[in-house]
Amino acid sequence: MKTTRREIMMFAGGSAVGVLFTPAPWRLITDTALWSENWPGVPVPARGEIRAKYTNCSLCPAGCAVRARCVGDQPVALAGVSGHPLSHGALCPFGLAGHHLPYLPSRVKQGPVKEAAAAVAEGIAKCGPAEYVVTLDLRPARTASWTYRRAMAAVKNGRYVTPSVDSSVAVDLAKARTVLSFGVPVLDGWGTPGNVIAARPGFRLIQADPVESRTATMADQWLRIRPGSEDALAQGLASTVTHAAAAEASGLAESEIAALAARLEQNGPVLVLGSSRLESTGRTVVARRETPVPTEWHKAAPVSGLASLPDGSVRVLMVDESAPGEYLPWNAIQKKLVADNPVVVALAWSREGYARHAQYVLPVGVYPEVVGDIPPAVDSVAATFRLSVPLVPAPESCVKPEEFVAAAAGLSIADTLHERADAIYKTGRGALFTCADAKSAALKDVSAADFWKALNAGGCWIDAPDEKAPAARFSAAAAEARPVEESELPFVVVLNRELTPASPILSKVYQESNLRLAPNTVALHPSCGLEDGTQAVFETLLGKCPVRVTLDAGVPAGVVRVTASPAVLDLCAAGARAKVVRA
Amino acid sequence: MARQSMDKQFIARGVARCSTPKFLLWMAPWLALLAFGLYAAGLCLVKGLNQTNMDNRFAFGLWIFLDLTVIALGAGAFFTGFLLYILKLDELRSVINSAVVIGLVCYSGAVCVLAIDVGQPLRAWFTFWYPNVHSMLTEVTFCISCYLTVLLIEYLPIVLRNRKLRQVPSFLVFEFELHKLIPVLAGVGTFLSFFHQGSLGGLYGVLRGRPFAFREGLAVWPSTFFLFIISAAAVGPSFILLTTWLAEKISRKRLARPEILQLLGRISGSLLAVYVLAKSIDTLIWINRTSPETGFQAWQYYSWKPFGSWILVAEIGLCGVVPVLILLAPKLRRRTGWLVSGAFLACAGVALNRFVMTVQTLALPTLSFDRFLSYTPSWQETGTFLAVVAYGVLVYSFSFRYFQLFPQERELKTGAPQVEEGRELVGRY
Amino acid sequence: MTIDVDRCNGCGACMVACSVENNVPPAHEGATDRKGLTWIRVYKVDNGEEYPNRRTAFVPVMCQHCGNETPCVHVCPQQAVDVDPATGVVGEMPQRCLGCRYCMAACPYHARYFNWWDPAWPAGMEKTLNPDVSTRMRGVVEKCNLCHGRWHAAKEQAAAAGKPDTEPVSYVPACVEACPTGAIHFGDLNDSSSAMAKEAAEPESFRLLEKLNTQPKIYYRSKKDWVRGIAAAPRPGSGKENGRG
Amino acid sequence: MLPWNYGFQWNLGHIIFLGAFYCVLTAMAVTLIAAVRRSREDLRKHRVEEIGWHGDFHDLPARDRVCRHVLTGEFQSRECPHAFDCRQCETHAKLIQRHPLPAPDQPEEDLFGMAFPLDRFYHRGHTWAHPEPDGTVTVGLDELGSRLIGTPDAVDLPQPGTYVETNGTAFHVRKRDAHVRVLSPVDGEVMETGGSDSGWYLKVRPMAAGESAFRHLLRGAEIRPWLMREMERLQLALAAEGAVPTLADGGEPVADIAASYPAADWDAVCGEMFLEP
Repeated sequence: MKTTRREIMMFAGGSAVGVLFTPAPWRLITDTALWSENWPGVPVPARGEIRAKYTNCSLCPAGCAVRARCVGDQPVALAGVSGHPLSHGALCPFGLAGHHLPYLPSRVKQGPVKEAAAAVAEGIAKCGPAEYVVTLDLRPARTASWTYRRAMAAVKNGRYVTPSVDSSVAVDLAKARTVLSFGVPVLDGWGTPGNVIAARPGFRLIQADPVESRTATMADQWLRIRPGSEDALAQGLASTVTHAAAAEASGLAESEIAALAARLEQNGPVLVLGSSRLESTGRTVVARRETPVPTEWHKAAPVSGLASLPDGSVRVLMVDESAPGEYLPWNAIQKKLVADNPVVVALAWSREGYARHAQYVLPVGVYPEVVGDIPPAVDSVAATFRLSVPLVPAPESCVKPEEFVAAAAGLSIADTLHERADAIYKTGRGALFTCADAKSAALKDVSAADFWKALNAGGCWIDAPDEKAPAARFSAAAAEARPVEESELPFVVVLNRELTPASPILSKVYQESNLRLAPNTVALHPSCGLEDGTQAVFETLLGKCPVRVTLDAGVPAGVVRVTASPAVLDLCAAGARAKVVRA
Repeated sequence: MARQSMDKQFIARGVARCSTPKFLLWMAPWLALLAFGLYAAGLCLVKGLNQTNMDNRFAFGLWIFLDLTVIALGAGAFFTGFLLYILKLDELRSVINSAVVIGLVCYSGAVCVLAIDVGQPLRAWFTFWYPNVHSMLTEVTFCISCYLTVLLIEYLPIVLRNRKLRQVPSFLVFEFELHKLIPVLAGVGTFLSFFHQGSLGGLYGVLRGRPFAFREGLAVWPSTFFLFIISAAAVGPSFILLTTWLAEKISRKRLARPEILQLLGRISGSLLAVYVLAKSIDTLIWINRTSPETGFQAWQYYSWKPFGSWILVAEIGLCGVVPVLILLAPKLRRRTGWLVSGAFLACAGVALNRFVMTVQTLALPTLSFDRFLSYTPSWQETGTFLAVVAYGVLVYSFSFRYFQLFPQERELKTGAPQVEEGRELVGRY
Repeated sequence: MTIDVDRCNGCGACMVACSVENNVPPAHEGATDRKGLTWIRVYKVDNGEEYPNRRTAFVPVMCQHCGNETPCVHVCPQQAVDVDPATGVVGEMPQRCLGCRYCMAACPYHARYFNWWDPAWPAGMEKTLNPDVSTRMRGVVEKCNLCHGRWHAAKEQAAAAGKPDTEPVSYVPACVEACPTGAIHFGDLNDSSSAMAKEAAEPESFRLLEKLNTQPKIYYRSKKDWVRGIAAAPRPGSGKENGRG
Repeated sequence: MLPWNYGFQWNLGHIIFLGAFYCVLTAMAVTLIAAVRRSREDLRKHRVEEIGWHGDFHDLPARDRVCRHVLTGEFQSRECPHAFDCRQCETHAKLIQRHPLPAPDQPEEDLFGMAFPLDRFYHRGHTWAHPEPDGTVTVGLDELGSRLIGTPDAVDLPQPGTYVETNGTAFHVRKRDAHVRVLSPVDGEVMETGGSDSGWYLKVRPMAAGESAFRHLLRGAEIRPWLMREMERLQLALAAEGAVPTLADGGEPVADIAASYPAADWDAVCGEMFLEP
């Protein structure tokens, strides 16, 4: 039988209509919905048992207590531990996203461990009489720091160097009635944020700041001084120079300074905070007791500053960057290195620090991968001991800095943290705070084992208040700013402390809103002649780096506010002069 | 040669059309433009809307503005149909085909751009599946898609009337029967158009969060709903007038009687008059009541440069009152130059109105710490828009060449006015 | 919810915590403050004066959960936005969203954000996603839903504890939990005995663009007059931007 | 959208909105379906030719649609309401009752040197029908028609046995670029086919016999005014094609007009004269 075209068409049409009465097409419609509802490439969060873990944030010296919400063993969210005696449940934006750090694109993952060890060994071997083997520790007073000191004591010409020499001075915010801060970000990451916030109602904050920093915004009084005139103002207030001179230097009115001086007289105790000084009237700055250490550790190298080393004398340099701390500009370090191939080993998890300069970059674990203790913050009067407990395992390739240094020095170390915990326990002083139940118990009432267990569950030992702690004052040499011709470098640098590198999610405050000043970004007064968002080059006598320009009426003309990322700190210190030119 | 004669068989008898190569030459640049635009649009579809310069504050950009404008101009299709088939204004028969094609071009173009403008085009049908009947956009989506179908059906007879296709018996009879039923579709189309032109206005009138656009109104419809209907109906004929004039200029032929064009002008003018009046009243109410009630002083909208109050003057005065005067003055209307410029001003005015409604609304700050934003479309956006223009020109040129867009064209070929001729012949015997 | 502007020091903890809680991806390198995804965004606002009269404050702005003729709900063509009658929270269904962005045009608080890019996390970081919140795809609008995930979890707990479904559950959104200064409070406005209702009623409480009569459920509080002034319409423009958005 | 979809409620808004929507859909669907069904009906009833002619007739310029009684001056102006099929036209019936055509005085009209034998009936599409004694009807192109075509390049005649209908296509002729369908003057079955040389094209057995079968055709005294008018139209057509009209003075059209206007769009001219727009 032959089928005509007509028949075929009719069949096709008929079947088309017929199909409409089957579930198939409607099923397909809903399916297209499903496809478009789960767009390809969109990750699906892993499910699992939800539990809470506790640790202490080691990203900055504050060491806030952290409650981690974990799916299985993977932390998915961090929060403060409410009722904590030190951090009072607060956590800063960087701490809140700390669990992202292990996945940073800029992370160091592999490193020539054996070669580095060999090179160090060789360096130590041929280390001349006037040459030194140096360990640079950015976060002193840790147990690891003790290991370094012991190691450096063990090797010939060993030196232990830290950025800030004296870490035993603490400020007592609770006692202060007036706080005069010279550009210190009191309300913006200084000390222990939770503690500062808790103490805030108790004191009047006077912020002497060249720019409208977040602290200046929230201060009771903001003195917009000329950048670099902190010392002048301080001396003016201390009447070591005349008010007129101070006014002249700082750009404030003479009467203003007089009034301020008077106010400081009346509203004591006064706490004076400066990048290079801590002063006080009354006992708001005290010498803190050292967190106990095993007696056998006392055979350790002294803590010295970089200045104490003669130029061209460092044969071997090992830098521990695992715990972020104060960054020393590379040019300062470079001066100290010997001319003929020095050995520089950076133990770092990020490529952004000394890794840029070292010959050997060895990967180390990052918070919250590694265990380590956190020394007491500057605003903690009592000695403390708390551990940053690993929440996720560190990659196989990572080395433990203290073990590397100890091995290099031929020092055999056991579980140093546990040893120190025992040493603390022996003193029987102070109390133990446990996070899970947010309770404190006298150390006497807990067993050594429980103490150790509690510490490994994010617990915190706090020393008993030390009644006869002597009032102290701390003063370091102010960073000397070179005099430079205004014309060539028009801007004065004001540094903005941000924790770098930080989680990519910080783009919310850096990139997707200009709430904070992002790394590699400079803030200038709208009158600077550059447009918001232009790509520019930030240039000082020491070099240049690319930056993005953002305009901020809170920054006075003639000042450039720049975030203190290692790249920037290599170029300038606060008060240095710089210029910003369109790229 | 063979191809050309083949091509010739598709061209209506007795109308002169340029040679095939010349025609292709004319189409080529537009095809190129179309290709470029499609590439741009493809980028937006594949890589996503990050290709555009729109952002969270400027959620709508060039595309929405042009969609609104294009659809307003395309309103000629429904309105002419309405006048011809419902009000039996028979003179318009000589431009209806052209009007339908323009309508089709405008609407299909707009719909395509909308499909690119949404973030998830695959879900376009959600609007039909889970409609929120309170949303003006739902109304727009439903009406536009329906009306586009109507236009396609109306376009069918024009195609089937082609000389060659007509030789296929089934086409012939289908065209004949369908043409008899067109008035029904014209009715439906009118209904749909009235509504979606309105809801396009409603889109903005209901934005209580945007005091610059927010208007009070009747029942569920803000005043912009009605303003958009009137303005669309007003410029529709003007746009047909413009395109016809352009086609005449480009093809160097007389396509429709001058009386027809003048008639279009008159219709346009009188509706525009109504619109300008309504618009002025609405604006006054808005300045003095609606806006202050929401805490916004109307004058402050115009304190953000470059959107000074000149924009209001231009919209109502220059592009409103002036064309009304031109189009309603018989003397001026009879002069092609005036007629055309009047029509052009009218179109420009409505375009400006749509611009203000879309772009200025979004540019103005609402929160006290907002910034006043500016926005320049990316080349991908512009390209996509150009694609629509090119597409329009192509479809129109094609239809003009092969289909009878202007039935009068053949009679007008001999300069003599035909009917009178017939009369005097009669007289002779 | 009430936000004490005087306490906010603009640290941005709420923004970070919000993104972590709700699986909001980090910015694409092309993103700016106009193409970002910040369900809660802290604006720095000033009183427009120069030093020494210059005053600055930080104002966190998230979806204001309008209670009256919620602008976005009425415009959405496909019911992807709705108000939960029980909680009064304005919810968003990204899976339903077509990406027409009409709701963004409708929102006077710019609290709605569009996914201009495919969401992307650095390799491995997707392990840290919150299992209670599904991620969104490119081309849809999203916004604050007062941590619907947490609300849902609280609901389930309540159900497990055998509480009736009608009973309101108590939970805290991520931003409230994260705020180190405790500037953000969260509670039940309808329960007139609650601290929340009391705070909202105080004279120092205000709502943004109150005259629009959208009846937001987010109350701001400040003792400073100039701060309370930001609730009003913009200052007449001199063309230059006022405040850094 | 549908009662079982998300968010559907039986409230006024939904009912009005969706009601309107579904009405619109139905209206469109019904229109389309109706059109399709009716056209299938037409195809079945073989109304193609008729519809085609109707279409053509309506596309003709107004001046070409005038009633035959306008030609004879009985009306000032009147448009033929029956598409040149006077058999169903009462007006025509009345008119020819009132004053029948005068009997022709000579056997054939000679107009512009063209012979129009008066024993034939003429169709306005320039064909004639001649009833033969054997009851068949011969159909051919009239003088003007054949001169327009001259010697055709091709003639496409229907097969014997096929049916032709009044105002339907009788046959196709091609001359130069002109493709013309020639309208049939009568209904009937094709018996034989001739050609341009044989003087006639078709021999048809008519459906209906007698005078009424030819009522719609021109005859006798009508021919002259009609032809005068045709010449006018021819002039206009030629003028429209930019050819210089040479007949203004009533000069005779040559045997092959096409040949003398090589430049003219002959397709347009023939379309005009053979009533095919």
